[in-house]
Amino acid sequence: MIADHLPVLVVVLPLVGAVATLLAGWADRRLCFPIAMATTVIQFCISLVLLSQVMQTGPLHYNLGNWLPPWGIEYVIDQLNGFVLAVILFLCVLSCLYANRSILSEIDEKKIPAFYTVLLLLVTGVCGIAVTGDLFNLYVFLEISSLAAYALVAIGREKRALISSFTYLVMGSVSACFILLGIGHLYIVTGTLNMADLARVLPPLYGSTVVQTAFIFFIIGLSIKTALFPLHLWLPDAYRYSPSAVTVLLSTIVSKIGVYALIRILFSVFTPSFIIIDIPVMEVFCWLAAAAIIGGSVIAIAQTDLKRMLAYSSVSQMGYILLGIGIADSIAVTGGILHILNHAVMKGCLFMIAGAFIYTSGIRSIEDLRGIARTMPLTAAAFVIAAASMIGIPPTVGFMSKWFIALGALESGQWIFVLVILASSLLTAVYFWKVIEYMYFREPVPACGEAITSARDPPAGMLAPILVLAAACVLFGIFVSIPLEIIVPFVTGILGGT
Amino acid sequence: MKLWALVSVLLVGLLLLWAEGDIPSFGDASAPSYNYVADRYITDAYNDTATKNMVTAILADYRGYDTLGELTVIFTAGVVVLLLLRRGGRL
Amino acid sequence: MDQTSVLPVLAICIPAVAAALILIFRNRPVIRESWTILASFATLACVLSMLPLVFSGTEPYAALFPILPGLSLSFRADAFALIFALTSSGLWVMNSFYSIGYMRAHHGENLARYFFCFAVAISAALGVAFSADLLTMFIFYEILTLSTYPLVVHAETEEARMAGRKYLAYLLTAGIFFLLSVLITYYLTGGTAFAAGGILTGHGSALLMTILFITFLIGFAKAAWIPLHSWLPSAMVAPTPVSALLHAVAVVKAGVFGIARVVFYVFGIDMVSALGLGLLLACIASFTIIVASMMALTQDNLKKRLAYSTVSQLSYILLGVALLTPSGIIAALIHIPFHAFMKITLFFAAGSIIVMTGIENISEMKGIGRRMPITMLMFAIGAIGVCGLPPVCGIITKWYLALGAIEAGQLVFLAVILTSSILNVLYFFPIISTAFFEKPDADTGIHEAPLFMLVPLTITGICSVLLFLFPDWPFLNLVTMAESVITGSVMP
Amino acid sequence: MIETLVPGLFLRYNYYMAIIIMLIGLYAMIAKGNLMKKIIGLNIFQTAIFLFYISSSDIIGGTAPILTTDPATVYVNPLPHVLILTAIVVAVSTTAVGLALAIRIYEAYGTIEEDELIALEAKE
Amino acid sequence: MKQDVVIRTVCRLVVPFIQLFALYVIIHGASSAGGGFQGGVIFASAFILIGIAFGVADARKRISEKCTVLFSACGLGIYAGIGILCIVFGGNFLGYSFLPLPLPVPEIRGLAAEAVEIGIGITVMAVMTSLFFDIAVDEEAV
Repeated sequence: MIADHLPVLVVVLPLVGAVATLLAGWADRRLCFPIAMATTVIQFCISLVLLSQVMQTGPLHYNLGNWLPPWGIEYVIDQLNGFVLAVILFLCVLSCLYANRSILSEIDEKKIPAFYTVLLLLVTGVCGIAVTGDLFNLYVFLEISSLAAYALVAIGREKRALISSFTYLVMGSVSACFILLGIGHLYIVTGTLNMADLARVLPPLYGSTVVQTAFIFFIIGLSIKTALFPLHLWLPDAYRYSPSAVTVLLSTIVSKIGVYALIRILFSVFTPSFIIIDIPVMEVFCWLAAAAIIGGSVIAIAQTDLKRMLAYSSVSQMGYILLGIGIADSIAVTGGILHILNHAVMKGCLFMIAGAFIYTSGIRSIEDLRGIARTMPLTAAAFVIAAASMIGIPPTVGFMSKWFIALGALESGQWIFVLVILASSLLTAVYFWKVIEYMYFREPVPACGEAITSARDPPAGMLAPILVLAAACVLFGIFVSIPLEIIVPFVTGILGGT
Repeated sequence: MKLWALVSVLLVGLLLLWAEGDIPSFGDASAPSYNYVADRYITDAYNDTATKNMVTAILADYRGYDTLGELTVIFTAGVVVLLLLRRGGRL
Repeated sequence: MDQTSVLPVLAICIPAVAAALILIFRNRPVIRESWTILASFATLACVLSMLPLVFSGTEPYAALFPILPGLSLSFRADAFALIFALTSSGLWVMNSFYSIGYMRAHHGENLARYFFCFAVAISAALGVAFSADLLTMFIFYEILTLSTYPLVVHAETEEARMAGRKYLAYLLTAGIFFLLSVLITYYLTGGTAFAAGGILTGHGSALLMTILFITFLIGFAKAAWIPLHSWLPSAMVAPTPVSALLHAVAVVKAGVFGIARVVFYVFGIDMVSALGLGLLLACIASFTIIVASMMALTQDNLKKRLAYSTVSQLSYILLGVALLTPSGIIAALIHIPFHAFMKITLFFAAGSIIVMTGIENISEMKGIGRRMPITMLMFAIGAIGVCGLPPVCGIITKWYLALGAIEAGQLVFLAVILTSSILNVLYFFPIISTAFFEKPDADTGIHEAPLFMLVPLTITGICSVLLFLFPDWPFLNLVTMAESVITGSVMP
Repeated sequence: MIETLVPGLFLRYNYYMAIIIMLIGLYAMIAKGNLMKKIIGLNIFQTAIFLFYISSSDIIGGTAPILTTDPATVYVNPLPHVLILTAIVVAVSTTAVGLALAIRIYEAYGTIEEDELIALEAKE
Repeated sequence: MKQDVVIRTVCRLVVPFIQLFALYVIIHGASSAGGGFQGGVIFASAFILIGIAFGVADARKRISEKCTVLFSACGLGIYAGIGILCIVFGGNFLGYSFLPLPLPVPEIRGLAAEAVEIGIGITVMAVMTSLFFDIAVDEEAV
């Protein structure tokens, strides 16, 4: 019986968990972490079950309140949802585990219950976005996740975090408003909010300026959410000043769900024929993504702060995903979707490591990391693996998505993007190698000597997620056919054969 | 900053104006939004839910899940403001 | 004939496993180093065990799981691969002993990292050798780049770091071009598996093929052709065993091996000659041979001089490949092991001198031959070999190369070979004469290096001579087998 | 475009009003340096969108969507009302969080002017 | 302003009526304009009025911090609980018609909607109150 209701339970569970955490935190703060952890773990299991169901029987539909789709709200889970949901919840479990230790040093102890509550609310929002088949419902859950994200950025002790959070809030709200406008325009000309229904009703209206405007609003709105190049200004500060565990969540979960929403709207609400033929926006979109790939990397090279460098690197890497999607060739889209997993794994690992450095030695600056590999060997080794993956050294995951996106660009005859992707690998190598060189091949500077020599690998609770993700960087690279088996049917479904 | 604001505002404005040409006119009863999903709500809401107020019927029943989400939003806001501003007391 | 076999994978895995074990026992030097030695012997045994199979006409083949749709991680131990694999695994045994001796004498630090990276690099070199398709080769090629970087920067001095950066800048950029070439190949043909006679025939215009050929050449910057050579002399800041094995054998040979693979097994002789690309490659190679030899003349630092010599010698191989004639191919392939033996001897000798005296410059080596007679004797053997004089194996290469040039009707290249031989003599003989015939400035109590270093050095020196006397087994046999497959006189 | 705009001006004046308000809000959000004014701009923007939705639901001669006894009654479209009820709550929540942040920023820095904040940050 | 007797007296008089009206709006949401949100906000405005007239500290005595948190969780709990209850009785999430009540289906739905509205009202009231109290700077505290 329960099995039929998993699509909704995966969203309601963290909601209930959030309330429970809040109330439990009243009694005893130590109860919060187990509740949050248990919630995410159960969710992750649910997502795996859902994924296997989808793979066996095709898309799952769930009518909330037993109302049929265009009238009620519908949950739809297909391969893309299932995949994204599983990826996100995998990272949630690890981030939650990581947060247990790392957050203690970064926020006031009495804020811990609220932290876990907001974390679970974030998960609620994100999962809601992932499974919904209704546009307005997507907006509502987008707001839940956004509000939670603003709060998590501001939760730390640094006062600069408040400004970052405010900027994030303003940008996020503009983005939400644009999405709301997009939904409004679509609703006015079609009368429905259900995604599948819209996809059915829209084709005769493709010439309408309203539909095209709606499309542009969706693109702009979600581009802000995913920090596409000229709209990325909120991102570096938000990543830099939030507590480490939060940075991990932002970079792996919040940004990925934005991309998911974009894919969903591009390919499931509007059809590929619309985005490729009827409206030349995608051309611009691809160029912006290419600018993000190069620009993000170039700015990252100039950074002295590790977390900020990783943040700019995120801008660049999100560019890969968006480029893959923007090219709208089946192979490139496969690569783009694959990069959702890959980037989540790599960047999650890297931000966790950056957090571990701060936790054990208090060092944030790249230059001060000299010689830290000697005292934190495992962490440093994980960094090397994740960095190699970011650069795209085979057989890590980063290589695989680059391969697909570049191949897709090649196949659609867009040589310039192939060169962009390859050139960016080099730029990525420049800024990651700088860090590796400092970590391994230099003596500590006197000012930080004490901090470096007394540093140790972080406690198991933090180290375990780092190592799991580092291992995932390699394993998913070698066994890339596992995620591909999920992605390819989806891409084939919307774009035709591969 | 001001210049950028003006440029982006003008761009958005132009986009919106461009779109409004194809929008059904104000108060048009033949608009698609009125005749598809909403139509069913208007005709069946009372039979389905025994609620005279269609807005309530949709809010709490047809699209009740949205409302749950909305409640979660406001709950989130409550917790967040609590988290950000409460200085002394326990949560 | 293919025969599914685990041997090629095993040969790659043994060093990799050893690397892991080295990491686990990182704090116990004796156990750690015995793993290295054990693994080097095991790898050699594994490679040797494939020899009879290959000679009997079966090629051990292994395809692991698919990494990408239609692309498996696949390995094939054909005669061509075994030439390179045998060279690197055989010399690894020598180098393991030498490394231990060198590092002990040098009081090196971070030895666990050193031996770990060494093992990984060997594993990657074997991977490059055995890979049966471009993608697999690319994967191991990149691993080779990364794993040798820590070895270059081992000293952790500013100079070493600069060299390391240069090393990465060149090789990673090259890797990008390699990747681009692999992508284009895959896009054009839908696969990347090597096949004698080429896979690209009929897939694209002449212009595209020319561009692809050039991107491949840039991709194999490990072959150190001019102007993509300058990473190699810089990398000489690495400990000498690293220079010896990696920068004279594994890494650079991976580059030329890759070029040979691509020319013969991706483009195919017919296409390369039809498009005139052989001539292009031959010109690059000739230019490199002459210019690098001249550069070597100007170096006073012994290791740098050897490095430029390596650059020049690698282009012998490229020249042989570019001639596209049977004798040229034989010359190219046979030079892979021969040059390796000679050059490793030279580097071992140079390393011994550095360890025992601290001298790196040739001008300071007056009379050193009297203090370290065996070392310098072996050095002389290596030098004679590189110059192409009997009784060392280098002359065999030159002979075939000259034959190839004549076969191809390109007498210009014959002139190049002769000029280069003269240049070789010019830059090697001063060293020997300085070492043996000049009087030392003062009696500094220098003596021979410890046995751990001296024995490997002697063995490789003697091997260089033996290979002249008995070139057939196994190398020349393998080479002729590979040559007949490539030219198509025997179907595989 | 002109031909469609001029009659459109009368047929769709509701939308044009909403757009003007929207643009005012958006401009305030981007151009104003005071964090409070940014929040106010956000509110104006959001309210204009609500106006946009709500006015789209209107039907000439329609009455509030509450069932009356008269079967001939024309009701306006209830769905945008529901959506906007939700959106209002979202807007309120966003505003509350924004205000809370602004208060915290004021406590931490003593100002809510963006340029002053930037100057303060640069000093540190 | 706190000392102003007129304001305090009027406030004391008006607050019960405001609260009563709020309850009316919540309950009558089904048949006339109104509903949980509107009612909840009106209810909260009563507390806000007290806060303005008597000071935040005083208002806190009427509805404590603990209360607001508990109420907001409680309202959400009612809503989600009803949804889950529907699953327990074999429907989909929020499928009210499956609730085992001895009434015709539309009536059950209407009743459940009413219950849900009450949940909404409680949460909105609690959160709005707490938002105001948190954001308002307490004069005495400063």
